[in-house]
Amino acid sequence: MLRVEQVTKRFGGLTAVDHITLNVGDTGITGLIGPNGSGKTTLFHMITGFYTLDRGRIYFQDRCISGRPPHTISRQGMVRTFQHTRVLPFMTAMDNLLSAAPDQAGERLCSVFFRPGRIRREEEAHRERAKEILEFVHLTPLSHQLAGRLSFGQQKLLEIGRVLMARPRMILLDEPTAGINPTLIRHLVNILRGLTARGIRIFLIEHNMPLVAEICEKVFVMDSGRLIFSGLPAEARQDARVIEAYLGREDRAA
Amino acid sequence: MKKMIFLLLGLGVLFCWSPGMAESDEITVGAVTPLTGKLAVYGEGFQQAMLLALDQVNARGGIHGKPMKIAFEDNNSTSKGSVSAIQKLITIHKFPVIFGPAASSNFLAVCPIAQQNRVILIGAESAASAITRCGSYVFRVFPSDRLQGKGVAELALDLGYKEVVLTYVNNDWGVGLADVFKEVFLKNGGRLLDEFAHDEGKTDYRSEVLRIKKNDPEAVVNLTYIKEGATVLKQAYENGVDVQWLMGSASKSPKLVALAGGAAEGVIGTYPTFSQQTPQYRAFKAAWDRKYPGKKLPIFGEYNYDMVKLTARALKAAESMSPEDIRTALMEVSKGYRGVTGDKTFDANGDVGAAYGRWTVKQGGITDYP
Amino acid sequence: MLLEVDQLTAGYGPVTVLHQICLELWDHEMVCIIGPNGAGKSTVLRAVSGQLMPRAGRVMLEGRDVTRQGLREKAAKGLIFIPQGENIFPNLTVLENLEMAGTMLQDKGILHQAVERVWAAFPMIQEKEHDPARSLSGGQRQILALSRILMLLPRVALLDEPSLGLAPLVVDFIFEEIAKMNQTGISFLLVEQNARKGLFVSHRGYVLELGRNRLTGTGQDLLNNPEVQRLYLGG
Amino acid sequence: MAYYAQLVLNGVIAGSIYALFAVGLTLVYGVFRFINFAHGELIAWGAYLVLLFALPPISLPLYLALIPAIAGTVLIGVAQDRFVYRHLLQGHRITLLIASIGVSYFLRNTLRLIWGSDLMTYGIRPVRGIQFAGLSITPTQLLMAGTAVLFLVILFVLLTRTLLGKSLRAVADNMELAAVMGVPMQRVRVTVWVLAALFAGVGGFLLALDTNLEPAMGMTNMIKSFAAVLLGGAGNVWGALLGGLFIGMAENIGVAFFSPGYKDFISFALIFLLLILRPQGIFGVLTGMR
Amino acid sequence: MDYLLHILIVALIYAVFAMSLNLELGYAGLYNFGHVAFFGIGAYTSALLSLAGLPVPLGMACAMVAAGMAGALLCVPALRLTGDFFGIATLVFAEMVRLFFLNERWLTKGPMGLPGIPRPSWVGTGIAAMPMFLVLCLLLTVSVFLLVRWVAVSPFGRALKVVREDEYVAQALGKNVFSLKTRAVVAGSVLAGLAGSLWAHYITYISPGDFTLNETILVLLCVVLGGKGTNWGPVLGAFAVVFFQEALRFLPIPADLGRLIAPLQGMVYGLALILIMLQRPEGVISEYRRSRVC
Repeated sequence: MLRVEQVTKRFGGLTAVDHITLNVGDTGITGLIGPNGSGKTTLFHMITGFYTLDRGRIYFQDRCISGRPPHTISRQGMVRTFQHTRVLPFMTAMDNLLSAAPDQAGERLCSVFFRPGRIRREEEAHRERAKEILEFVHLTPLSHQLAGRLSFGQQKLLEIGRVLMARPRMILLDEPTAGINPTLIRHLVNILRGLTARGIRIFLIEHNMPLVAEICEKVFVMDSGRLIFSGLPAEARQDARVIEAYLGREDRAA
Repeated sequence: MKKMIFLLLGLGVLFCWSPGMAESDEITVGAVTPLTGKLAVYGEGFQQAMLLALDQVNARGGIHGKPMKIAFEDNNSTSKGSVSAIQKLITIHKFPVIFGPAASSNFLAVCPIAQQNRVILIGAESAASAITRCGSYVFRVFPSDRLQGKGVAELALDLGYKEVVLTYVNNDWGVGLADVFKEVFLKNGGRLLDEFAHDEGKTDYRSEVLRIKKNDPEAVVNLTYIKEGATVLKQAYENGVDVQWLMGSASKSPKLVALAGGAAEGVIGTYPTFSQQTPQYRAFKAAWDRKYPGKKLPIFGEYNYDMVKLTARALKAAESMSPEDIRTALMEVSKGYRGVTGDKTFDANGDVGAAYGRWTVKQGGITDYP
Repeated sequence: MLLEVDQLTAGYGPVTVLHQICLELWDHEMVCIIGPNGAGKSTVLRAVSGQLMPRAGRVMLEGRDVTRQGLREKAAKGLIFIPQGENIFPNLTVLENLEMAGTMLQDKGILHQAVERVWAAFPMIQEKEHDPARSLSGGQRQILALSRILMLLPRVALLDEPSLGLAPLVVDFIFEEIAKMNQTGISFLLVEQNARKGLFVSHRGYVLELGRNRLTGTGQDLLNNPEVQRLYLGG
Repeated sequence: MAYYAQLVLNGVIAGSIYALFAVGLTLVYGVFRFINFAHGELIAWGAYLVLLFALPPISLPLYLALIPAIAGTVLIGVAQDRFVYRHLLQGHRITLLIASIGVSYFLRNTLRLIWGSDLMTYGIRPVRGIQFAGLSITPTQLLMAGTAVLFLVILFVLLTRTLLGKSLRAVADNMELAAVMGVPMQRVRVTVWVLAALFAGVGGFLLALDTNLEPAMGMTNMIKSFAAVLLGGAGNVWGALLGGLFIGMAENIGVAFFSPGYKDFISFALIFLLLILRPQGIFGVLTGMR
Repeated sequence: MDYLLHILIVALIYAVFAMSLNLELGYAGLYNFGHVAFFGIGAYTSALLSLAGLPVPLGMACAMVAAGMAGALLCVPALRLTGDFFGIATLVFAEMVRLFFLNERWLTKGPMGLPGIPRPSWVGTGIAAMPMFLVLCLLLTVSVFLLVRWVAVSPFGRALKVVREDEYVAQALGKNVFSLKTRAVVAGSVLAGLAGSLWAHYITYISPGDFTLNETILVLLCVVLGGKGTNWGPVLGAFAVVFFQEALRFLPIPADLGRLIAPLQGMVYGLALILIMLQRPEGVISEYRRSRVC
């Protein structure tokens, strides 16, 4: 579904992402792991169009998306979250969701004035969907609360709900479990599983290794901007290069 | 929110409580005067001259025994402020006569309002020729630009300057005057080496001065205000531009010399003149010195003085305090009226004629040019 | 005991990152904090150094409570913090960077001596004395950042990920230098992602997981502990 | 030819004053990351305070009046920070900008309240310019250029030779790290305001000495200095110097080709173009301060 | 009574002006400090066209179109800037527009200004026109108010808020940020053009001096005082500011102290801006008040 080919990004003298080639989406949940500063988030930024590429191409559903602005990539069905939760704090949870509905006629100023009926119907439908999603992420009682007043974990859920609202084919999650408690993590895992059951592909950056091992069918491991491993999570644990990337080199340390 | 409501209420109370309403035992006229903003420099002088005339009117028994008063309303030197001010004077106080604001742009903004409300508007220092067409309720005791522009052109030609550089302040007064000057000057065989406007209120005119210097003229016609004029003169002097400066009436002020110092020496200008030998002028000067000892005569002070005196005369002569009657009386009493600034007979458009005199700066003082 | 961290709780905004962390650091000791990403390692150093005010718990330096003291006060008492990543001033020259590092030294003479110490230890950055620090290589930048320890000669240095973004050979060099400084009597509390490396040079180690103490022990013990590997890689 | 040379010379001198103002703007921007709209009012206050101390009842000679006047300007600069900006630094930069517009409006009108809107002057007699190779320059202009150079040199020495100056650059470079290293932040921020106000005050005095005083004198000059700041790259002191010179020359030479009514238009258009062509360059803060 | 009508008309025109700025500043988070430029463009377009003999309503429509086009023109370069730099660029743009009015005498008569701008024929002329003009202003203000509110609660308004709150999120959610902002600025400019043309036809005389930075500050004050991002805020702010200005006329101030009023007024405005920023950056009416209750 998502193909990344020979992608490179440099910041000054530092090569943050170095000739990465990977293929995501033939399985439900794919993980991207690696130590701090290995270029995972940079890669995400490039896939979603927030960073330009120095080299390489990216294909999504066999269409080249590299060089496209973020909003067109998002409209093609690849929606992301951010490393630090970014809900819209001064809008209600409901509005947070509604604003994510894709391709709204009401966002064109002309239709606001000239096709009010259609917009009302459309809004109605979005509202219904938003209610379902709120139910799905267990936020229904908070739908009219300002998003900024939700707890950290609730904001995470809201963010995932917002991504869902956009009717994605693939979602990119940047550290979805960072900073939330174990109960909520279980809840989140269930939600993610539910999504894959609906056929939505998930590509996530995650540091919680047991979790990655549990839910990911495939992982990519990055270190210093390079792809050092791709395969099953269980294999990754055995892989010398991965261990080295995480723990340091055996020969020097022993 | 509560605070806001209180604030609004407070404002409302202030608003409804309007002091100085015209009471029957005194006769009040309104005045829109630039007490703030960029023309405030002149506004205070206008006000003092008007108050001087008022004192004299009241000392002689006012209007049929009732004292005359002037209600000053500030216009912040803007047209917007002028409109607000005159609206207040007309509709709250219902004054039949209003002295209009200085600067033609402000005057032009208010004159349709006065005309439509049938309230008499009198200007003491607005020169734009467009004012002539303002309407039957609009008068001015100051001569139109047409006369002054012609005057400067004649001055230049009389002094033998056929080729000059023309510069003028980039506002209504400067542009209007410059247009008339150009018309007359060119028609009579003059030639402009260069012509450009300079911005109002700047402090650095060096590049403009250099532009003058480049053309190396014998004379420069500089139609501008005091501040701008003084700065241009000073910076021209510093840059070694030695030309004959020809200026208009708006620069004729001791303040020009104070600001420009020696650089103002030798400037020749025109101004709508009136003899300073007349008894009217001497009386005015003496009265001024008594009331404001040590203060120099303000620019256009005489016109403001005349305006008030003439108005008082008309109020006395009017059959009633309705604007129509006052208007008739005004036309009547102005016939052959000789004020400090000469003959103030209104023509059909409410304009007055004028003789133009010439002034010059000599040894740090402003005197008549022989 | 030189430094004792007792039941430290800290976080940012609504998020609590550290939950009742306890640490000890003895004289001349080098202690390494390891743990997977998001374990709160850097936050420990921020909270101990005074950059981040802890919500609860105590920080004791040489038996005195310094929990509520700021960076400057703690630095004056001999506890300094070297943050990770952008830890030099790129537009200042190398020398000026050192002067800033020694900004707490009141006396010009002492400052001069301190700079001399750095030059003696790291001649390679002396060569670039008057170049802007942005022209240094990654390893040189890290050395420049570490020079602060040499200048101030503190009792305790808190060091956050000195190996971040460096090539393996350079990492070895940096750790050698840290070990040398340790031998002169400076105690180190080190946060390291490169667990083997960190534990190898350290006397003892603490393993954090999700903001809580998980394991502790000597470097060797932890290195051989399968639990550590599990923490990092799951399974 | 001499005409254009003279325009360039005048431009250079006007530009050196713009540079003085631009340095202050750039310092504040470099450390606090906001555009202090009220910088112009420091310029005007500097000039007017000299007048206050030079006129009766105090009647100090100009050069002596300068001392308390500059002290007063510095006080205003520090007070701006103390009473307004400090409380807003945590918030949005726009809040700061609006607040600084408010401060600017407040200070300018206070000036009007005290001295009126009228043009004022120190009453220096006009002197013939010194003629040199067909160029003319007045002693005041010489003094302006000289003072500007002197102050910029002093700034250079301060920023590169003193610990305080280096701390200032360090804070501009990386505020968090500077705090970790124990750089006295309070002293640095006060220093920034003192320097900004000092340069604005001295520049304002020179400007008034050369021309006249009026309440809006700071406003127009501040906008032009901002053009200089952008031209040189925000935060770059030497860039600000070059930018100031360029703006000064551009608007002076422009008069030869355009109507003088468009004099300000030239620098405004330049700002507009620069903002649009180099929006990235704006963030090159304090680079090349050496 | 006409005086009260006058104040009401001015306040209504300012309310339209403030609402147009609020569309950009409150909803889209664009700090346009040069909004007076569009007010001026509207005023001049309408005045010039109706002086040339075009019916007034047609002139007003053209004014809105012209202001909108100018807004679009400004967007192309300026929207690449963020936050305060956008503010400075717009501020500079407004000054450039004013200098254009001042210097292009063939078109605008420069500093002479344009006198005798006609009022709509059905409104009538002279003193009788005032109540009718008030009705016109009231009608337009109410329509603009409803229009802005309609837009604000529409998905378009919601999308603008997303852009204001977090541009990155907006992009990640498939919003074309540039296009949304452009539409906000164009819509704001069109309404500012309407306010400007109303102004021109009301005052019947305009000159470049009417469109300075002071006007921008005044309308900015209206918006932030009333409460940005709210429907009623700008209207309330406009009325408060206009009434405050006029109320000053009634203070019994001795004639020789008269020159102190304008600076004092300016000081109050400046201080108001500072205090609002310090104490209540969201203005008198808070956008979030209602949600805070629940």
